[in-house]
Amino acid sequence: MKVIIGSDTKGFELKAYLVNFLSSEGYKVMDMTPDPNLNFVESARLVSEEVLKEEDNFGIVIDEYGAGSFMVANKIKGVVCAEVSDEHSARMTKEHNNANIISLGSGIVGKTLAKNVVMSFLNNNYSGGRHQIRVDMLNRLA
Amino acid sequence: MKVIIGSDTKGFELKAYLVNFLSSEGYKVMDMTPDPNLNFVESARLVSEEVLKEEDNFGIVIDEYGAGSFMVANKIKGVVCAEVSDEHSARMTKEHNNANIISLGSGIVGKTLAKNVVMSFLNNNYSGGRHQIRVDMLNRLA
Amino acid sequence: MKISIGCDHIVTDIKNHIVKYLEDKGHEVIDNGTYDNVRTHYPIYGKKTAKKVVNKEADLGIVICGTGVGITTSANKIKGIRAALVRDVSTAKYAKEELNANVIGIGGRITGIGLMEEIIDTFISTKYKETEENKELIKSIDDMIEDGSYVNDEHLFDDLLEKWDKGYYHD
Amino acid sequence: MKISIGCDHIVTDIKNHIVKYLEDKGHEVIDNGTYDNVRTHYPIYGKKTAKKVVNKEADLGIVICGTGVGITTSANKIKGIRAALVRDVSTAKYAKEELNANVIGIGGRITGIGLMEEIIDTFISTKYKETEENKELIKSIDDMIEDGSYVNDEHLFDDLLEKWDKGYYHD
Repeated sequence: MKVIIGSDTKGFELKAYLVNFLSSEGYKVMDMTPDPNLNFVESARLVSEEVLKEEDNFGIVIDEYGAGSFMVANKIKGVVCAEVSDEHSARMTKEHNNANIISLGSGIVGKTLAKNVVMSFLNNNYSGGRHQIRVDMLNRLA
Repeated sequence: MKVIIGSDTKGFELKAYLVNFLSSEGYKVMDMTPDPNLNFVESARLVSEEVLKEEDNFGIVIDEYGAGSFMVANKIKGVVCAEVSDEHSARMTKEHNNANIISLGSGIVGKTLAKNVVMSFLNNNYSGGRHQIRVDMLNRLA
Repeated sequence: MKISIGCDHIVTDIKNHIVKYLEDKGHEVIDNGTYDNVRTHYPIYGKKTAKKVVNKEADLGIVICGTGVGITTSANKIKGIRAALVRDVSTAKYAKEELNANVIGIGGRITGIGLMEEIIDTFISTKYKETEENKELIKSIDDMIEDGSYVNDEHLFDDLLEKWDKGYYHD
Repeated sequence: MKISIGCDHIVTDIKNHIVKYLEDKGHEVIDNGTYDNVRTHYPIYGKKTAKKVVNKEADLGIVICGTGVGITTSANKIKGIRAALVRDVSTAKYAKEELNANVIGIGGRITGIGLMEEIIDTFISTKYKETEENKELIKSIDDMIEDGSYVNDEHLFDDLLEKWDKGYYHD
């Protein structure tokens, strides 16, 4: 499993913090936006396309509010992107929606909360079962 | 009306950001913790005591989670401190609780949200009326 | 304003509260269901709610499920929809002002009613402020889906629902 | 565990949900009211809930009002109470682990039920990790109130309630 991460200009600092944190936790992290001058359309696309290359990849897209990256990532077939700012949503969306990307707003969540939201996502698993019909429906769209 | 602000070490960066933002908006800001090495007991006390000097003062106390500062400030008679991370709470606590201090967690709220929470507080007014009996009760405590 | 709204069976009561809240404020609400607590599937209601918005039967859409993720994702996967999933007022304001978002998503088990009402009020009252830069970003988002005709396919999920009825999906 | 809980009249239904949630998990719950939706005053219930905790009749307290601010502030103004008002799981964990918080406050109109349950679960299951540093911080907090005997004064608010009944407080 790889963590694929990217941000626009405003999300750059939070991205650097998470890259550092996740690497120190032993995760294999791929930073798709070493260039700090991208907009969120560019950064969210780069992350989404890389995430879709392997089934157990997990993506993080960051901009000031998380809203633009969410819109972009979720236009791509196969992506289920969760815009989250709390640990409970992070866990539930992994369990129920099989989300493969989360979107964070660097102006909305502080670093401690961002870190814990990401860990809440990574430490839980998709439940499958009845939830799979909804994911199959999502994959019919976009 | 003065904004009295202070933080412990971990909240120092967010405090600096808010001092700068509020000053640029024309508010009279008093930074009670130019020393970055205080703990939240020290910083929240300094802010609370200064806030109580004039009735229309408004305080902001910051540490990583906001929880420690909240506990400290609310031990002081006359302080109603609101630990908030959303704009609706900021508005409602000004209108209903006549809160005179808000507590922010620098690790929990991003800068954009922190700024908007503070403005939501500053832009609203206490409603008085039936709410005053509850504030009178709070002032019987501590 | 004309508001299209949808939810899943986990948060029907909350959706009903919001419908009444909006009607009391004078808005016209199209309630796309679900209407009870019988187990169903959020993409059905996300798609229905979004369809009214892209077909101009409604000005804006509101979608609610447990976390908001599933139903807001389904709405955003409709061509022409720019959906924001929020837990704060600031993001709702930004999404409308800068990205001309036309659907707002909220987690009914995440966000309380008071905060939800202020998020929705702000989303409705905020106006899009067009700039060259954000116009281009919006166009980029809208262009990502080439053929969006599936929004009008009423049978898009039929085979999946048939599999569901046959017990293919089980915990 | 033994949990003392209190709320104001705005969020009685939510308090009732949490009481059932906790009892289903095997906890013993002392419900300090309020018990209906008749207008009342949050400090009454914050004080009652806190009293059970400082008098060791309960291990922990939970207080809920609209934003959580009023009732959590009233609980924290009781000597021996360290109350945390949260909208996220991380702060609930920190407050217990580092500050040995004994009351958790939540805004019933701010935070949804699912997130609220996870906040409460985390608060209950997290253990205080004593260090020299946090022991000293906790002592500093506890020492701030010198005479906390008013917690046992059942008539502390009587004159204010009399003024209320006489219509002194009106919108």
